[in-house]
Amino acid sequence: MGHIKLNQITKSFGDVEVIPPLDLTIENGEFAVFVGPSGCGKSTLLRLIAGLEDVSSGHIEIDGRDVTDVPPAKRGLAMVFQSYALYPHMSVRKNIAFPLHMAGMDQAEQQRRVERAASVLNLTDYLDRRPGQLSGGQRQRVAIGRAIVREPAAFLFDEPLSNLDAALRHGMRMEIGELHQSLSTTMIYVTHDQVEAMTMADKIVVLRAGVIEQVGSPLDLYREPRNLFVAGFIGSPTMNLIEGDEARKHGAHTIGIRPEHIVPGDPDGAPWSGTVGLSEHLGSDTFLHVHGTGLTESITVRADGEVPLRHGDRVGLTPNAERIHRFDQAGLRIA
Amino acid sequence: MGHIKLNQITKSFGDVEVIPPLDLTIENGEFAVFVGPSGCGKSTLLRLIAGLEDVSSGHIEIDGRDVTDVPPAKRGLAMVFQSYALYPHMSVRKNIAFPLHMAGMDQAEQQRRVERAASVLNLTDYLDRRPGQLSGGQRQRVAIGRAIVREPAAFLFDEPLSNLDAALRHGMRMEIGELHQSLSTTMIYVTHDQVEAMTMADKIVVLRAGVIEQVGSPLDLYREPRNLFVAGFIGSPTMNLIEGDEARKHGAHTIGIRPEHIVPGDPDGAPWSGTVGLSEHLGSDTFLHVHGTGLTESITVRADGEVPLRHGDRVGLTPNAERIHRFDQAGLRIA
Amino acid sequence: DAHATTVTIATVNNGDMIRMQGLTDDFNEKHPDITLEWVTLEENILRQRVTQDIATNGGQFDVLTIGMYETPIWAAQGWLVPLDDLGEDYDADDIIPAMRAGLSYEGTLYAAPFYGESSMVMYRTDLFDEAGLEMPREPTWEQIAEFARTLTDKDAEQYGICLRGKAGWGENMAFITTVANSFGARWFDEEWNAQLDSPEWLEAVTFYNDLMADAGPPGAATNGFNENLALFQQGKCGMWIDATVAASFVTNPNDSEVADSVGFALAPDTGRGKRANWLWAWALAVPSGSDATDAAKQFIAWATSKDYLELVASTEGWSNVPPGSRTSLYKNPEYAQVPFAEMTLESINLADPGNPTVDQVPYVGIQYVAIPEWQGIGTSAGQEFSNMLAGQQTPEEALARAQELVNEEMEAAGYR
Amino acid sequence: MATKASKSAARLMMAPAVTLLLGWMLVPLTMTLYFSFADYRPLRATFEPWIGFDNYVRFTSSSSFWDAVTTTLVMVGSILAITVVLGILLALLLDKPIFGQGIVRILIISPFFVMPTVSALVWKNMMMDPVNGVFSHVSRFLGATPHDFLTQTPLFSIILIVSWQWLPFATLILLTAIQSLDGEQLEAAEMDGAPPLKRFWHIILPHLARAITIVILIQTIFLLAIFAEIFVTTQGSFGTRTLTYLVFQRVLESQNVGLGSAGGIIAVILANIIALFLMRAVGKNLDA
Amino acid sequence: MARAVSTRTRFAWTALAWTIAFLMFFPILWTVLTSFKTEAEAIASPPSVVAFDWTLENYGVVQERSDYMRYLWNSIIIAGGSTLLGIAVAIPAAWAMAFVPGRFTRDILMWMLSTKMLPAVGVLYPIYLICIELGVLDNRAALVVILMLINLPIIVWMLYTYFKEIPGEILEAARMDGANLRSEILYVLTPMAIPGIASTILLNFILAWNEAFWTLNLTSVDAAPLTAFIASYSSPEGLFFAKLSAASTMAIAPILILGWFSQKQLVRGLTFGAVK
Ligand SMILES: Nc1ncnc2c1ncn2[C@@H]1O[C@H](COP(=O)(O)OP(=O)(O)OP(=O)(O)O)[C@@H](O)[C@H]1O
Ligand SMILES: Nc1ncnc2c1ncn2[C@@H]1O[C@H](COP(=O)(O)OP(=O)(O)OP(=O)(O)O)[C@@H](O)[C@H]1O
Ligand SMILES: [Mg+2]
Ligand SMILES: [Mg+2]
Repeated sequence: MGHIKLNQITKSFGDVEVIPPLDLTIENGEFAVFVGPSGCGKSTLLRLIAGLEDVSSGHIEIDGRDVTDVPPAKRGLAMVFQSYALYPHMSVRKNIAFPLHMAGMDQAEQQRRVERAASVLNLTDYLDRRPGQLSGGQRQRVAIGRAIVREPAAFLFDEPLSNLDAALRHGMRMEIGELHQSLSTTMIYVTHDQVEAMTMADKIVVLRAGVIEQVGSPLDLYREPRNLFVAGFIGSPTMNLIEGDEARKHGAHTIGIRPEHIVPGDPDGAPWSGTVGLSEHLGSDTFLHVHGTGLTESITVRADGEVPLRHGDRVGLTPNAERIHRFDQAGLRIA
Repeated sequence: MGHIKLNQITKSFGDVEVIPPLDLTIENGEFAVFVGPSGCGKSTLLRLIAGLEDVSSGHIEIDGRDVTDVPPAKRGLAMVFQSYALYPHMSVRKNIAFPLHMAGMDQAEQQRRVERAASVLNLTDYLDRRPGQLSGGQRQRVAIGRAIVREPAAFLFDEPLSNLDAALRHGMRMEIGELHQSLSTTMIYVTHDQVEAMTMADKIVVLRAGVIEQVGSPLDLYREPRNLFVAGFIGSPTMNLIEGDEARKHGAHTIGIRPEHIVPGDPDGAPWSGTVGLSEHLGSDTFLHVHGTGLTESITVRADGEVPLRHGDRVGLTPNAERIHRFDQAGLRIA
Repeated sequence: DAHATTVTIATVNNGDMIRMQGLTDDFNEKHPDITLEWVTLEENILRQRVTQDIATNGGQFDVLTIGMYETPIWAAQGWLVPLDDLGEDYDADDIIPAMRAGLSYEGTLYAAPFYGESSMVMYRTDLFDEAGLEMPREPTWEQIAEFARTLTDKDAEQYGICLRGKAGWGENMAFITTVANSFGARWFDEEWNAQLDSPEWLEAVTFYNDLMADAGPPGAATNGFNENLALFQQGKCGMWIDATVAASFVTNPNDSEVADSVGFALAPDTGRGKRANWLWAWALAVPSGSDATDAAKQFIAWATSKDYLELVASTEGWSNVPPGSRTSLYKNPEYAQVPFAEMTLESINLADPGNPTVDQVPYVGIQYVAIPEWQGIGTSAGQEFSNMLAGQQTPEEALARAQELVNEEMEAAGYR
Repeated sequence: MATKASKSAARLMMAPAVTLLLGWMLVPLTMTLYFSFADYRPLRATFEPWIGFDNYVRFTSSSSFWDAVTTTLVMVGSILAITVVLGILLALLLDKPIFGQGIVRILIISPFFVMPTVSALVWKNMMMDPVNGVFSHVSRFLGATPHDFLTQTPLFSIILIVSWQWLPFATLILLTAIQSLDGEQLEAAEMDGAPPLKRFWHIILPHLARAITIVILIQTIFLLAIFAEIFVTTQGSFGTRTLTYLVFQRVLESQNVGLGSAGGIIAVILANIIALFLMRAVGKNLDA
Repeated sequence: MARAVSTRTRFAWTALAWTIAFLMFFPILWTVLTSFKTEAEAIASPPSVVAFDWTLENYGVVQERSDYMRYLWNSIIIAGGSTLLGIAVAIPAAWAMAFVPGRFTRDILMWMLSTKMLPAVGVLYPIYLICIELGVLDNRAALVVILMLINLPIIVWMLYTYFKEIPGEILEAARMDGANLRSEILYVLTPMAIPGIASTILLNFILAWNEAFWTLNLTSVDAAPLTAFIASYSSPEGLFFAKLSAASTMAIAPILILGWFSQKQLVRGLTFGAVK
């Protein structure tokens, strides 16, 4: 259960068309991630699926049923909000039980389900606390708990980790991943965090201004971005983009090469060379910002943590030719 | 100017001793970073130096002068707060001029200094805006501007970037680094972000529960953590720590090996082997969580982005023997 | 001295006082060195303010507007300045004797009457003619009740009689006490025992209550003098028994819709020897805490003089002259033409504060008892009767509770 | 912040406010306390400094005392109930999309600006007057006999007047509270299958708890002191005599300062008992 | 809930809201209308709503009887003075409570609020005697002080809740920037809290303006504000509805207009930080 199909849906706020006609299918059990710059319509799309906004035109099907006019509660979906939207005056137990209570389920069964959800989410010890007494990660889990007790056809997440700090984010990311594996329920996940998108998704949907730029698996997007936008958006640090003569040499208007696909070395005999500007030593890696290559203002290169280069050193750069991406005038990938 | 010396200082809140007696010297012109887990006393230490809190005992010297009882305004230090603490009702110009105004400097000189600071920080176009009309990064710069106009003996930063998003954080990190190079004033910087600590510091001070665990350059800490705590704290993902037989083989109670120092490969002939649990594909790298090695629950390995291993595959692991860290029973490094 | 002296006058917001305020130019002309400041307040607020101030010797006011009730009590405390020296041409002997007696303490005048009043019946001649009724000069309560019931037509908002019902010692208690007097009831026997449990009281109060229920306007329990005046002026009341001063208002065509059809009769009785009319004066007095005693006296002399009466007559007409204070006014042939002049004087002369009711009493005062506790007693009891009129309790209950309240108060005051 | 210097500065900064209020409380209260044990009746020129607890005994044993306490509680309680309940409903209404919301808000808040004396006068004369009041015009228009508010339903009438004055206050505070509710919470509840009524009951109402306590606390402070409304309309008759009004009658009408002062002290004690409960509640809600 | 609301529902809510708003406002509206009628029209039954001869006569009569401007001026001085004085005393206290909280801060705050429970009638006698002693009966300055004391708890409380919302870091920043306590409060805290201070001022101005017990009992001439003005209009004799309406309108108009214009500010002030 949990096959979601969007059919030529559009959404306008007043005169502004936020989503132009859009088709998308999310398969049963899939983990789909929506990414894109701020304001591109990720949340709007999610809310359309949830039923929290009405579509302006088009149809939404869930498991073959047209739910375009069905109210949110009846679509069988569960949503985890960015602010968690926990009920501050209810205990964790009550929060999790709330959807069951609303469905009129009997007390014993409610308790059973809450306990089970709590044990899955490691919340058993906190059931009698109020949300205000929990840490960010725990709140996040309560929000998820409230979603899973309903055994929904699909989960919708709107940037659920963006309020957490880096370490916690990492942990929660893994937890959600594991949850998906154990429940194998369809999940739709909105984020603007690359790492989240790359590590969690079965399928990434890249949006720009309401338009789908590319849909595919994380590695597809990494390896074969369909256009400049996707190329620049996926990967960290971002791909180096080079125009002009060097690009023309490769028969393209623009070429792109990721920092990790350039090897620094002796300036002599290397195809490109320049001087090291800032170098960031992380221990495990060093990011070199190389200036004066004549290609573009600065080329970022990922080098070994122990690389002996320092500010001002001359360095030669050898791109991995197989990993050069070529784009035409319109920014589309040249196959 | 900007030699700071803490002499057996302690700080208690009520009955709780947050900082036990502590000695620390920060040299003139140094970029010192305080890191440590949340609640370890980083901010408290900084505020003691600033004079925003009284020390419970001990002495603070700045440039040889005992400032223990000197009010904050007279210590000649400038501070940049986590929330920026800009004055929302004043224009950027007034914000930056405020310390000069308080010092009773004449208008013309104030203007001159503000203009100069603004041009250093690329704020010239925004001088007449209010903080509310600025982006996060710009606000950050105003806060720094307010600090630099005073030409203080030292700058104190309390997690100044933690409110910014990843991309902006990266940019501001570089800017502060450049600022330090151009002003070469002493800076003390509190963060709990590893990357910031590693890339910016001349000297990192690792704190735990108010106690200094290690002081040293970033690469010193990365290469030679003095104890298990520092080993686990520095580096991302964290070092794998292995106890038991394998450790004893190396003549230690615990050995540590970082994910980037383990090479995955054919299980046959490799010293260690296990099955791949979760694998996180970032494109540029893949983090493998290998289970069932018999060493510890899970070993994290950094592999190439293109590594063909998936969930459930058998994998052999070859640690780089030179990079194995050894610790004794008490958790201290064995040289 | 050369400086202008300021005289602060606390006064009540009724028509005569407000008229006086309008005529101060005359005073200013005669006394350029005296500035008058007016503090005009609603009666209840005035009383509270003035009492508070004089009891604490606050000295906020130089001239107080007080009544016949307060004057002897305050004078006894030495709080008032004697007014026996208001000048040669003041002619204190011209003051109507009943008034003068009521405003004196131990023979000395302590407050000069601005106007005086008794109470009488005012009735609508047109309605009486229409209904074929005739009002005698000296009606009995029985007749009044019969007229009232006849004239009542509630659907047409026509009410036979309007009487005071609003709680307050100067409101409903003033009226009810006069009814009680005419039924032969008294507040206290000679040992200061409250007499509200007497059959006379029950008879009087029951009579009043039934009459108002049958022939009174709605909301009678909150109607005081002013409310009834408005009702009468609008033509909603067939009869109204109240202060004689009202006569000039109800016959004033500017304010009254029934000005040309008002008749007057003496307050009713039951044949037991006392008529239900009271005696009251609004008078001006100088508190002993005043720092402008002389100027204050000059003002009082002006405001209560014969000249002032002429002044009003010349600007507003004779019917608007403050009545009831001077004998000479009633001797004035021009004033005699005012329709209610004679009836007013006669009512005043009928009143005898020393012998308010049929039996002997230890107190002075017709519609009040001139002891300091009266304000408290009167108001508390007034509330009981007001509640009764509002239908919240029976006359028996109201009297029983009033009796209890009064005894409590008297005991505390050390009378028994 | 917590340096020695700032702590001593803080003490200095609080000093004026604390000293002034302490003086304002202590001096009159001490005098009132002193009077309450005295037989002090200025009109009789009586001043006997110590008569023990006589005044207290007399004040509390008089039948009017308990009536007054009951009246006070009924009046304050009803006004609170009315303003809070209607305030919530009105706030919910104003939270809806409405044309001309600004004007609606201005109209609704207006009664709050009207001084109590004027509002009592206006209601008594312009609205409730059984002959000339608007209500009587309306009931005559409808063919009914005019209701005489102030005598037939005196307590209700005063409650109505005061509620009219305070409803805007409650409404506005509650409206701000409603608007501060995180929209995502309501959406979450909607996703969880809660229909509008249940959303109100389970989400909105608990969210309002804090605002409601504030409304109750502030209003209670002012409602316990209601005076002008009673003075102008019923003068305390027909069972509308509150404790405050009773004290007024004792002190000012009867000029029995001793007895009135005893009443005043009793009123202070009762008010503080009520306040204590409220402050507890608010204190808790302010921390949460 | 950004789902489109149908225009019909919107009209329904609008109609309901306007009806209620009209009913709430009606007594005031009716009073204002009546003030322009003649006394006879004021009691006409059935009453005419607008189709009467509009007249200013009542205002003339009221003005002739009492010098409105003097009362108005006193109201402004007393309400304004007490509010400003209160603010001046309250700001330092609220600063201390909000930024240097001690163990007893909450108790002090609650105690302050509890002084408002002192029934005024109970302490009238002592206050009156004190005023006589000090010779400040009918004195504007005395009333300013007394009303200030009455409203001080509310002012402190409101400012405290506003100040608490200001991050302490900003004050610390000022301190680091070399500001002493005075500059810190003058240049940083006060300007930042201006919206809060403004609404506190407004609310307390209204409360002081409408305070009717002390202003009536402690004044006679020099210091009498509008509350005393209106006290001479309740139930005078004769027909008085129109004149009463005119006087009432004059008494409430200034504050009503002020309230309307500052409504937004005030609403914030009314919330006492009760809601975030
Ligand atoms: N209720 C609304 N009324 C008008 N415009 C809206 C509304 N909600 C969203 N928009 C607009 O629609 C566009 C898409 O908004 P949306 O919230 O879906 O973006 P997003 O991709 O989720 O961005 P972010 O990453 O910042 O959350 C934005 O331009 C936004 O301004
Ligand atoms: N004013 C205070 N009163 C009591 N305890 C305090 C106070 N300020 C800090 N502490 C305690 O002192 C310890 C150190 O706090 P501090 O703020 O210095 O930590 P930190 O290292 O800055 O943490 P974070 O990374 O979360 O900012 C914490 O346990 C904290 O609870
Ligand atoms: Mg979004
Ligand atoms: Mg910190």
